[in-house]
Amino acid sequence: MATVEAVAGPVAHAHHEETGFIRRYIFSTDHKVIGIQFLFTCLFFLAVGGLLAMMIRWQLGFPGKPLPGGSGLPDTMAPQGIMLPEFYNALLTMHGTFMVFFAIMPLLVGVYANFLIPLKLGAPDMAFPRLNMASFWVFVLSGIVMLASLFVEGGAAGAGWTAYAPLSAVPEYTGVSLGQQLWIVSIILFAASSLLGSVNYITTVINMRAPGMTLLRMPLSIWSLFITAILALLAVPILAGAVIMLLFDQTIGTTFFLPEGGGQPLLWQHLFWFFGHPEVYILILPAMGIVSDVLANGSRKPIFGYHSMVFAIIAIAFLGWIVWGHHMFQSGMNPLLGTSFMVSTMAIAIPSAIKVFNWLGTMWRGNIQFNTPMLNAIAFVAMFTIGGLSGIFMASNSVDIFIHDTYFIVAHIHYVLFGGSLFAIFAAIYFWFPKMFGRMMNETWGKIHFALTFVLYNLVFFPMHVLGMGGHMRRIYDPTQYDFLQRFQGTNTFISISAFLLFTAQFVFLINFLWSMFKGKKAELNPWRDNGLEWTVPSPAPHGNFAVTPTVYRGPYEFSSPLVEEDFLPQNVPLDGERAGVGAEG
Amino acid sequence: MDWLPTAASTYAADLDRMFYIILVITGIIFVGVEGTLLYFLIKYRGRRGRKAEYIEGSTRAEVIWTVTPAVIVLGLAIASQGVWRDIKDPDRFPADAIEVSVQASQFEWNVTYPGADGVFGTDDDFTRRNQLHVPVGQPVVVHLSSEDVIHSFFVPAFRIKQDVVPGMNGLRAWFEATEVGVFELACAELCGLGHYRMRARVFVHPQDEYELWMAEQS
Amino acid sequence: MRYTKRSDTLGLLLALLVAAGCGGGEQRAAEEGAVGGETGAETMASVVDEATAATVAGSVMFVGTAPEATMIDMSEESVCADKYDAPKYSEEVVVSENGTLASVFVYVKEGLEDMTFPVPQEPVVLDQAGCWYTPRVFGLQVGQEMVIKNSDGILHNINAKPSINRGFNISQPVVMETKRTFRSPEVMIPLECDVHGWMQAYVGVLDHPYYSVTGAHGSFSLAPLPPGTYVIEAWHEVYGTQTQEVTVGEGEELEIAFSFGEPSA
Amino acid sequence: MNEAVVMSGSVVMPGGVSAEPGMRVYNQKLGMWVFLTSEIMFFTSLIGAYIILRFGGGAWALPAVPLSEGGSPLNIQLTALNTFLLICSSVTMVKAFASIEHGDQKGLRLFLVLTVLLGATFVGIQIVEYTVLAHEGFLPHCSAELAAVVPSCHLFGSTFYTMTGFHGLHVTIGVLCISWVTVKAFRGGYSKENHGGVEVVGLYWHFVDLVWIILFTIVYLI
Amino acid sequence: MNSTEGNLMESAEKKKPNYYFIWFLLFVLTVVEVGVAYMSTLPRNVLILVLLALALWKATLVAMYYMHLRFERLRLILLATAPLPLAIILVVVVLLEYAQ
Repeated sequence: MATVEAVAGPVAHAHHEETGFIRRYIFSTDHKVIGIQFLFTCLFFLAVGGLLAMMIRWQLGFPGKPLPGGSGLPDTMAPQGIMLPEFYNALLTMHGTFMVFFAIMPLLVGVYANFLIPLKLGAPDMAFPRLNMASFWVFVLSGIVMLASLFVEGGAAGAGWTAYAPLSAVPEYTGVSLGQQLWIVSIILFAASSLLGSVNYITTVINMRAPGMTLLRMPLSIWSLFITAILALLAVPILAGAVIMLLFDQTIGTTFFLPEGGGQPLLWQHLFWFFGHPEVYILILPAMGIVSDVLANGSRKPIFGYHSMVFAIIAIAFLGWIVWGHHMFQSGMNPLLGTSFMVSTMAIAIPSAIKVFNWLGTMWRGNIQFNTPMLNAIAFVAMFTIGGLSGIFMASNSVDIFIHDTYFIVAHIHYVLFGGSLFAIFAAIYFWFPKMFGRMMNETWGKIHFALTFVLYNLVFFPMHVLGMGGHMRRIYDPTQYDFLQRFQGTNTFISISAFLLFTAQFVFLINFLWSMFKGKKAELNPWRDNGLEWTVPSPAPHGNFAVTPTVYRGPYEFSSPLVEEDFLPQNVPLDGERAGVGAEG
Repeated sequence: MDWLPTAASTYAADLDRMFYIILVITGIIFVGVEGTLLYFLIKYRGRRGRKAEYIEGSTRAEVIWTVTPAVIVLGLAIASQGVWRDIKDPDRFPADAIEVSVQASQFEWNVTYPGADGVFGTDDDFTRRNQLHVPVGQPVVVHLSSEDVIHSFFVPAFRIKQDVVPGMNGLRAWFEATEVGVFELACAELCGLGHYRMRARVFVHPQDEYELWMAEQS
Repeated sequence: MRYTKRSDTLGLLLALLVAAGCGGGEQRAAEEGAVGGETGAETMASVVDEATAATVAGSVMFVGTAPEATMIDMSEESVCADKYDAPKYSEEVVVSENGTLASVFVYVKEGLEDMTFPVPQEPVVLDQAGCWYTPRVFGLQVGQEMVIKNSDGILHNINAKPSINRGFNISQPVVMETKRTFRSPEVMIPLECDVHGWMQAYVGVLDHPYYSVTGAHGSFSLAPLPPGTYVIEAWHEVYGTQTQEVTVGEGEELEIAFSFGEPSA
Repeated sequence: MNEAVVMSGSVVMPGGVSAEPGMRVYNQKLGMWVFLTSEIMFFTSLIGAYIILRFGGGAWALPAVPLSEGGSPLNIQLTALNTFLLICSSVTMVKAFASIEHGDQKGLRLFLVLTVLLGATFVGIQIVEYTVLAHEGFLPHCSAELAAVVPSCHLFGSTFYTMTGFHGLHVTIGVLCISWVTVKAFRGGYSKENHGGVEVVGLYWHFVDLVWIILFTIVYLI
Repeated sequence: MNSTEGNLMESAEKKKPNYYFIWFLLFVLTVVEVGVAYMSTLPRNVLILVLLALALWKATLVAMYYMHLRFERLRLILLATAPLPLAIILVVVVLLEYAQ
């Protein structure tokens, strides 16, 4: 311990200049402040997305019953509180959009890429702090536009978050015109924000690493965020281009996706999923990285097979570009292509398996600490396994014929994005909260929140597999319309009730979060006894991060190293005979 | 297990078998992984003063758990491929099939029958709305077309699903019913506010009854 | 289609401004359904002197043999099928025994340009019962409320496809009512239910009250008309339109006749 | 951070330590390259859509065939001139960079001004081109008369205006940026040691030129 | 530090190409392109190939000399060209799809 203190040294605010509240907390260029701004914004959008989901679940659990408090909604949404099908479509569209673009993705990339990259690499800030700030404010703007689209005449976009043309391209087909256009505008703004972010992250990781921080000494969280940034950098512009064409089809009469003008509806799907599948990995890779860090720390053991973990991240990222067709098996695409896409898709199971087994390997013979971050990280491994395995059903093109567009898919994506990404996000929030706010989150309430979430979450989403196996189509407003789905109404109601409870349980987190910000136990320098550079600066980390640029001597996972008697060995602590750059490769 | 709906077409059984094969394999892996996880959590739970073993990895182990999944998924891919081609490969469509044409539009399925002469475009064609009548034990090829947006032709009992894309000619799907009865045809691709009501009934008749029905239509 | 698209692009820009100060959209959504109230209503309504008012009345004859109605198969929708004890037949062409044609929309097309009329307060009710629109053909004044009722309790959607007015496509999943108005005169606006392909209605929107739909006896009457010269048009969903120019003096009661029919083979 | 260091490429951290060697170019330049890769993907979506719609679809209006016979309505001569202008602007841009590399301020200013002028002219000519085409009825949604003679006219219009339009937008932005750099140059903002701005904006400008080279060939000539 | 400084400067000091020559080359190629485009005697697919080849040649010239890729380190070149395979994958696969 002593050594660590010595290195950290006294808190010297090298770059700290006295600035006004606005420059400091609103239009700040400090990557940490921006990260925290992202955190609050995204948690808000997460809540919005959750609320929309609750309304969806109400309709499915109790079809045709007036929504509690729904009478407050305008007649264009829910007259006398009874949801209209077009409003239901808007709900599912907006739920997907908010969760994917405004909650999960920015929660991982916006928050943790911003907060962690400079801190973990020993940089004073991002390469382009002003661009970084711009990225956040453009994101806020796009979020506002998306929110506004819920209230405009004709209602919000109702063509699903995948906005399949021609449904999304011709106002006459949905009765929605302005809502869909605002959706597109918002996505374009989002793309701009994401682009600014990615350029920043990539440049910073390549150019701003502290001496000794070789690529193969970077924590897996940074590796995954780096790869993710590359994916976003190259995938999101494809979406931008696609939605621009969609916007033109809507407004100035182009016919990219409209058969009556010679266009190709499938072209939209190709473009969308060529972006969409890398996007899926944008949503899960950072979670994997974060979980790797937390698991190693919680097991007090080096990550099992660091190099193959890095390789797996890169492999998944690359394979992500050549599998988009598996979203289109039933789309009328050439069946022979279906085959090749199945093979490449199946291939992704391999690096994914490597990661899961390596996580197990990390815990093997460890000294596992059951703190809240660790619990959430373990849940990630457990849930991601389910999500990954259920993915194999869809990868098999023949089985997909039946389960495509059923609740089996819904279950799968939620096991990956909620059971996967969201648990990782919780882990991250609990883990880095002290570095963000200088206080610990309350462990007891954290564990209560975890237990409730974990149980209820499974009660909500596991039964969806069964619905899917029964052929229950997704995105339908009222399953009771079909005889063959009658038997599932009980299940649907059960899912809905569990969902309401799950939603309620999140207030535990909310309260814990807010309470701990002001009243939480003061955090010391390195509460989790971790090796990362971020733990060598005070909590909360000061402006400019490091008083003295640290020198890195080893990888980030030197837990329980035989060389020292503590069970951790920070990256910046030199041992006898170690000079910068010649430490043992991590 | 009656998790899957009734299987009433020739290839439904193959598809279900494929499903259950994957279910068993993934089930085993699931139990294995989660079991190990639990075991580790208990066995290696943190204790004061104890230090974890310093292990950075094991190439042998990693090779093993790289190759095993690879082999499994490769096997699955090959197995799945056969069923896929039987159902979707246009070259493998049954030759002597009854042909009907289905025009999808918001929010209805219009089924056109070629009539007595079995040729489309002649004046003995007739169209029935949201009713697909087919004989049992005879392959049927459905020509799919859409007037407006993308719909999806989904008959759960037959395990057939095929998107219907506007402007895309020559979209076809085939099935051979093995059970007499009435089944449901659903739209599986979000197609607008009436999507959830875009359903039709598939009447599978015994041969004679089917001929009778055809006769009284024209 | 072009029209809607242009207006949308403008709307888009507008909404972007709105978006900046969020929530502004709420009112826009709330106004929905109450729009059009302003058109014509406020301006001074011209007075028609009952004493001197004239009447144009008459009937619409049908010549030739009426095409036979096709039976509608509602078996898929038991809720509706059960409402009929006899099978339901299509009603495009309904010829009464006295040889007149029903569901013809007769209205004053020209001659009232320089007059304005108050917007009736009582709404016109369009009922959907037994998967059928009643009335199938009807008139409505600009700004006058149209109450769309769903008496079946199963999903109906009302897809209005005007060429001048703003179209709408709304749904009614349960027993409920929705109100709509139109902003500008248009004859005729087709209304369809996409869930039940056979459901079809037509509404004629005018900025004056001089319209009439022929019933079972094929007769119509436009009154009280101020004396003057008018172009009267008769519209039928199958046989199209016919016009006649008429001049009516003070208190005159003019009888005119239209006749539609199958082109004599 | 101070520009001299910027040019040297190795990023200097607080306390004068130089960072772990990365791409060995200064942040702004690396950032621009990263940004350009994203731009490549953006144009891929637009140009890709064009290629797919054209070569995956039906007949297409060919150049060097009179419009009346269903040929391409595009004016190749005019655009060839425009292409030439853009190429010239590229060489002036790179000369501007070369001059300041040797500390030649006058050369820098001269060539920057030339670049701005050439770029602006390109945009101007493109506007003229658009107006003429629109007058002929060649729009994102072709006029009925034109659609009758020109095969898949609507698709042609859609793709043409989207691709060239967004390229034009990029040129316009480029012109603005270069004007800003020019102003800075006249204020003596650049020197032999420190001219990152010129190089970075140059990279963007050459990229825009490069995209046009591709567009000109596949949209106008093929 | 100095060593890095050295390599970095050296890239700048590398003898630069004759920009005017490149410009002339681009100009000539453009003229040739337009000429070829008007030669309707050539079979279409050959014509297309020739034009594409010329366009790529021009593009490469710009990238290599005006954008100085030729004088950059390999890693920067890799970074700059990384998206190209993806672009090709997208277009080729989808075209295959329509070639069914």
